[in-house]
Amino acid sequence: MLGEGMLKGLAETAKNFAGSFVSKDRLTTVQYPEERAPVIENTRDFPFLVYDGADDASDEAKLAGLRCVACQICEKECPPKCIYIVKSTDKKPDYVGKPQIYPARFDIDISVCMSCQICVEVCPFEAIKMDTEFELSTTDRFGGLLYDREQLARSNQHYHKIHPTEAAEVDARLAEEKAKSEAKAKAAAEAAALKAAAAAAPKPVVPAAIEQKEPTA
Amino acid sequence: MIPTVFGLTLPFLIIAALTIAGAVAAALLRNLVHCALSLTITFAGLALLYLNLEAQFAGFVQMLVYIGAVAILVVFAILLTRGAGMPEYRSYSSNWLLGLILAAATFAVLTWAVTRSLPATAASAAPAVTVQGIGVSLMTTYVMPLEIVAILLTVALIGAVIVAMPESKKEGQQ
Amino acid sequence: MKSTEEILAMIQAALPAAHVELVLNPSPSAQHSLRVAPADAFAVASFLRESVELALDYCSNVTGVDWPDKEITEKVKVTQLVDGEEKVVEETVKRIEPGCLEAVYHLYSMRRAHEAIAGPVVLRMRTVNRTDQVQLPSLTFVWRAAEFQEREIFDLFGIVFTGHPDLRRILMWDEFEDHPMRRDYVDPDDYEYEPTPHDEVLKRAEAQSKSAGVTA
Amino acid sequence: MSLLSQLDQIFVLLQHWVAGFFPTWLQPFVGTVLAVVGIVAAFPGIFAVTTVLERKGLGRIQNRLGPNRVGPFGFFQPVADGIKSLTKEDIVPFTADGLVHFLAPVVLVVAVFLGFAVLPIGRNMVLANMDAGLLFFFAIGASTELSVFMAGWSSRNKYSLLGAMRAVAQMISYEVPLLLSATVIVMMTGSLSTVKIVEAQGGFTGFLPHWYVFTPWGFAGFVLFVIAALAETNRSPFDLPEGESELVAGYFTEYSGFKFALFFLGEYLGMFSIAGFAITLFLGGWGAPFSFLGFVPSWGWFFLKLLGAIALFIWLRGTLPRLRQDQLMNFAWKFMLPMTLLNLVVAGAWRFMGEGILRWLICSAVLLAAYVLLGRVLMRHQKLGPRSYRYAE
Amino acid sequence: MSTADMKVYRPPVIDIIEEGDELLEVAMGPHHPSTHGVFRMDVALDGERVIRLKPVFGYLHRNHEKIAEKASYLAAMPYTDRLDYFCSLTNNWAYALAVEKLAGLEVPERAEYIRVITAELTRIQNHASSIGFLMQEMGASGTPLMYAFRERERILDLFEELTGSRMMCNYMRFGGCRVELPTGWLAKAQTIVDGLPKFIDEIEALLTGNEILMARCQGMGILKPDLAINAGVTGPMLRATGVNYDLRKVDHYGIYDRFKFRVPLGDHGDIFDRYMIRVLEMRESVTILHQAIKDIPAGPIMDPKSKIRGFRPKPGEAYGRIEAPKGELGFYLISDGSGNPYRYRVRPPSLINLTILEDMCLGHNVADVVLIFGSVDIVLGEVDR
Amino acid sequence: MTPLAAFLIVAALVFAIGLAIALTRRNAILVLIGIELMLNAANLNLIAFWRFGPHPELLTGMMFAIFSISVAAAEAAVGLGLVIAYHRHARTTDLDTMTRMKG
Repeated sequence: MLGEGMLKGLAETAKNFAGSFVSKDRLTTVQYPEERAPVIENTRDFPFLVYDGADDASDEAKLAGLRCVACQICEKECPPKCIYIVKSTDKKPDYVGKPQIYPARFDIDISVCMSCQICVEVCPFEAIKMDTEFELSTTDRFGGLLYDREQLARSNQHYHKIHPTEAAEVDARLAEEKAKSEAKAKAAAEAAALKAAAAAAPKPVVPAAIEQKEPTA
Repeated sequence: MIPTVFGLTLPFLIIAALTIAGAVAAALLRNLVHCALSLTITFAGLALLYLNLEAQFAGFVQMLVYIGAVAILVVFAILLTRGAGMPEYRSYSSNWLLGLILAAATFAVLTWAVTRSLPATAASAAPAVTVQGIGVSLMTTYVMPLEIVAILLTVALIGAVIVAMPESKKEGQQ
Repeated sequence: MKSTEEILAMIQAALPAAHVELVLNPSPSAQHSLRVAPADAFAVASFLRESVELALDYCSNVTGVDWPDKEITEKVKVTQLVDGEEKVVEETVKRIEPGCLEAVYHLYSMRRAHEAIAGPVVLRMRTVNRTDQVQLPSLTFVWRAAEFQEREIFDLFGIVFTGHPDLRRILMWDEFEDHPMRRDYVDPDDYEYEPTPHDEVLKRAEAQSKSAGVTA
Repeated sequence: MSLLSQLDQIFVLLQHWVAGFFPTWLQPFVGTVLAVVGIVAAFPGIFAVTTVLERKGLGRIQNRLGPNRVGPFGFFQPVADGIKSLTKEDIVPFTADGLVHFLAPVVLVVAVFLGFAVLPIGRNMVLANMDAGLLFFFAIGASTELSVFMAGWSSRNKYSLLGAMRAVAQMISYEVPLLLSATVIVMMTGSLSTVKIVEAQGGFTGFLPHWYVFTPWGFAGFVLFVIAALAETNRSPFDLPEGESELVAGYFTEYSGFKFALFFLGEYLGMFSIAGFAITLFLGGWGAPFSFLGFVPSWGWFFLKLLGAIALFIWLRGTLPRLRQDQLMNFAWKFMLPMTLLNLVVAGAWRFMGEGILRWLICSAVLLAAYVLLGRVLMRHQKLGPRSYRYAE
Repeated sequence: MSTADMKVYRPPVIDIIEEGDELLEVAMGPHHPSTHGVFRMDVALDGERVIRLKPVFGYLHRNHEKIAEKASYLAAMPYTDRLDYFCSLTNNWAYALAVEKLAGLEVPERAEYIRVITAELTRIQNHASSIGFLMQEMGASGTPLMYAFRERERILDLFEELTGSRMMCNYMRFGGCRVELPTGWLAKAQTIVDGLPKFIDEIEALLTGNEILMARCQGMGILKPDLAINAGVTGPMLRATGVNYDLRKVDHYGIYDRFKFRVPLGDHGDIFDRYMIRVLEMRESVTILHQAIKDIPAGPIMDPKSKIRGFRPKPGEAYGRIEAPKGELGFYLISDGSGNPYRYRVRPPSLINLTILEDMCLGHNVADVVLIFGSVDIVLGEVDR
Repeated sequence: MTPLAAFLIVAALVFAIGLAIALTRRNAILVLIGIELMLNAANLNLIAFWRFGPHPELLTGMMFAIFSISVAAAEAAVGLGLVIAYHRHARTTDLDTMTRMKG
């Protein structure tokens, strides 16, 4: 009570002072541009759109491979309403080959986005995922952080790179779905064929869709 | 070595001018804090004059007591009485003219006396005044005044505290 | 802990003149509430707080709810003179059920907290209508906890609590005019500029600087 | 003259050598100017280094790295800071008292620099070997209060004014124990001259020096002096006048740019000068700590000790929270003042008790008992103490 | 029952200041360094003594309640992170709890354990940083704060690994949690929890015995239990006054009944008690964490009845509350059967704990006001919503 | 070397200004300031006479000045205390309105 409390405190700070030279564990600061904190797999920052295809695909290929079908659920659920989607008027086949609407326009205003991951959760098509890229500063306050389809598109490989466990699960699920839908299509085709055979063979129409389908990455 | 004007050394002239200027400013300025601050200039000038007169100890004491204590006390008093910053509504007393005349007359008389009575004596060689010497004489020749001053200071301290103490007890009794 | 019905019975026994009714809550939470007539609210609230058995000394949450005017479309059979003869005609009538503002108080007991699992006792009061100066009695003197929350309701819903010691806007600035939590609130066109007290401050500063010295 | 003693006197010789180029009647003047230039160059230099060291030291205490971007290990940080503060806009509040607002930092820096005049930095290295040197230092120190008041009052800011009032009250209160704790040394040395005080501590018993801090009254005086010095320089835990959590920045809230830098400089220089005096009075000034280390130049010892004192100040700053105004005053008047007065008595007794272990024991016991008693009474009076807590299952 | 004899806890009435009284009116804030954000206190001082203090809020007001009423139930969840941005996980829990009451959802056992673990970690990091901020207010140049943040950093790393974000976790869902624990997470959490007592010892060695801290904190800003109850003060502030009211013990929400822990109570209700209660609560949280990490069962983490998309509870209302680190955090929801809450109300502990700020500060120094305010432990995101 | 008369004239001037302040200003604190100035002028005279007197080694004048400084400090403290005490009652430091002696 007569200063020994203060002396104890001084001893504690002295210990920390010396300790900061000895143990690296004490210094929690990271010297940012040179050093970086280890990447944690679950980290989320801003959303991107997954496309199936090569990493360095052309813009057209990227857009063609987008899994998004412009269902606008994420747009509706997005808490800060930073997603803007325009549906296409035509359809193109998705990865299982079903003809789907695609987004004619898909903008995310990253400056408004609050990284909540709700778009990812509500997306039934595994088309939007969270990136880990955080160095996004630009000099343009309004336009610079408004990302369009091309800027948002990242390959499935990229997704595998940043969230390996999750991506593997997603791929497995998609493969299963695809297998299911293929089986279904096959069954349908067979049924149609049977039907056609029964109806004295008019040409089958349905399998055309299957032929058109693109290989998944 | 040191340049002189009218037979007065330049440092003396500068210091004297500073001292007088500070005093005049204290008399003329309307803002009380400005008055107090210019007063410190006067005090500092006087301390320097003491040093000029080779009274080192007295000069430092002047600095310590007047700049360090009295000036601060004055400033505090001004702040506590809400005088700070408020230009006085009428800063001069109703019979200011009389006061001024009196002061001028005093100055005239004093100057007349000084110029008339004093022969132009030159100072003798500077005496070796050590602090030890001052201490010794304080404890020998001047021990009685020292004690009286000590008592006076103590009484003044207690008196000032009592005078300035808020009268909380009295209010409590009421 | 007593059920809401029992509490109602207790209130009616103690304050027979008070108008209190039970409002049932159909959701699984089954937190039923008591609607009190504003005139009796203070007496009922004081009773709830002071009653030894209930000891509802802690007002956890105070909030407002806006129930806007509801337009109800009904089909009513009306006898009408059609072509000189009386007929029963079905007619759609639009009736406007007047809306109201409601203040909701969630009460708990701290003194008797550990005796049983206590659901909240919910006390509600309704205003007559939802025009601008609707009034409810303030319960701040029963529960200090209501002080800021009633101010907030005043600010966001526009209920004037009579008897509140310091009823000012709390979240919006003093010059703001509307009540943003009302359901018919419309965002102002230009919310970049709103008058602030700062103009006045500037004016005062200017006036001050004109006089030669300024008070510290 | 041996090389070592030449090294010891290198600055003095340098001064004589440069002054030798001038006519004889100008030499004393030139010598003084050179010494002043030396002080005016050296201490701001130390100030610059200290700011980095302080930030780095605090950083290490707080498990951070501290500044490390500008230059090697961040040691050019003060250069960057200096450029920044020089190029910053100099804001004078609209309603401020312009002249006083401008003069305040200038007065502070000038007054603080004057204090170095009587500080013996090394053997034969003192600007003015005045007979009343210590008195001069305290007289000059008293005038810094005025600049603080000027700054706070002229800003026309309530925080500034509160900070200035606090600062002045605090400085006046702690001047008393500061003076009284230094008086012990004057009593023992019989001189107010700083040079004589250092020389009086020059001897060695065995290899231990005769520093005053190694006596009971000297140690108590040193501790009291350091506490009062912390308060006088507004350092933590007595940094109330500029306590940023209460008064934003206290009396220099409304200062920016160069004037702010001047205040900053003035504060640190004040710290150096007062630390320098603590060293001079209690730690043997420029004397070596052990007899066998006498070969190191005297100024080297002085600066080493100064560095140590600064490190102590930084350490305290990194650890202790701040006192409150009334507690600060209570501490000054109810603890510091009685202790310093008692210390005076003890020192007097020491003088007349003759040699021997007995005086050590008695003096230490008296001081310790008074400390414990006073501390206990004060703590009990304020109902302070450790507490126990109950739990509900 | 007559109301005449009822004890009334009146807010302090502004005295009519006499002409010529030397009052110094200071606006502390909104950009004062010690107001924890943009908060203002209009203080009238007599010398340095406070004779009036009016808190002013709303600088951070964004009408969270209105936003949530316009969004779906799920979309309100990330906004709750931003209420008290130090404790997003407990905010999530309180909201999820209210919705679960409203919709009658059951939470699987494993999810309950995860909730307890994250909530107690949140409590520790909140209390540690609040002590750090308090010391910062006291002028300890940031050392305790930095130690607290060093530890907080480790806990935030855990949160990031689990939820993907350090502060805006958005982790709990109605009827469970969003994602399963990553592999190895529990082991990592265990090592961090094992290190926590050492950290608390360090903080205590640095602070508890410090005479300056005692002088500053003991007997300052005393709050009486009666007033505290009446003013709805909750959390460590209430328990420092000696009222035994911890919702974990009172409401038995979640699975807190299964853990053995004690509720520390203070006797004086001053700043020092608030500080010590926080320290002791951290120690209790560590014991809860040890038990929870040991006992956590395997199983699902979501109620199968709950839906992510198109969640529409039946009409009705519910009030759910939990013991958040700062006090009782409640959510009051009214559903009209649509996908958005009809009424969504947050009962912010920070705001209501400020009700008695003036009562505590009157007669004290400016310096004490800063401390008393710091000891309340508020976050402006929650006060202003 | 500066002659004695110069010091004495400076002292006389300071004294006169102090007197003028004391007599013409209305504020009680300023009047105290004026009195301080007069005291200082006297001190200057004392020291000047000591320095130019026949026996400077006897320290008489300087001692007188030092005592005078200490007494002046006491005077200032008490005087300002009185002013503050009066101000607390009457809320004024204006000498023209200071007419009551009772609190």
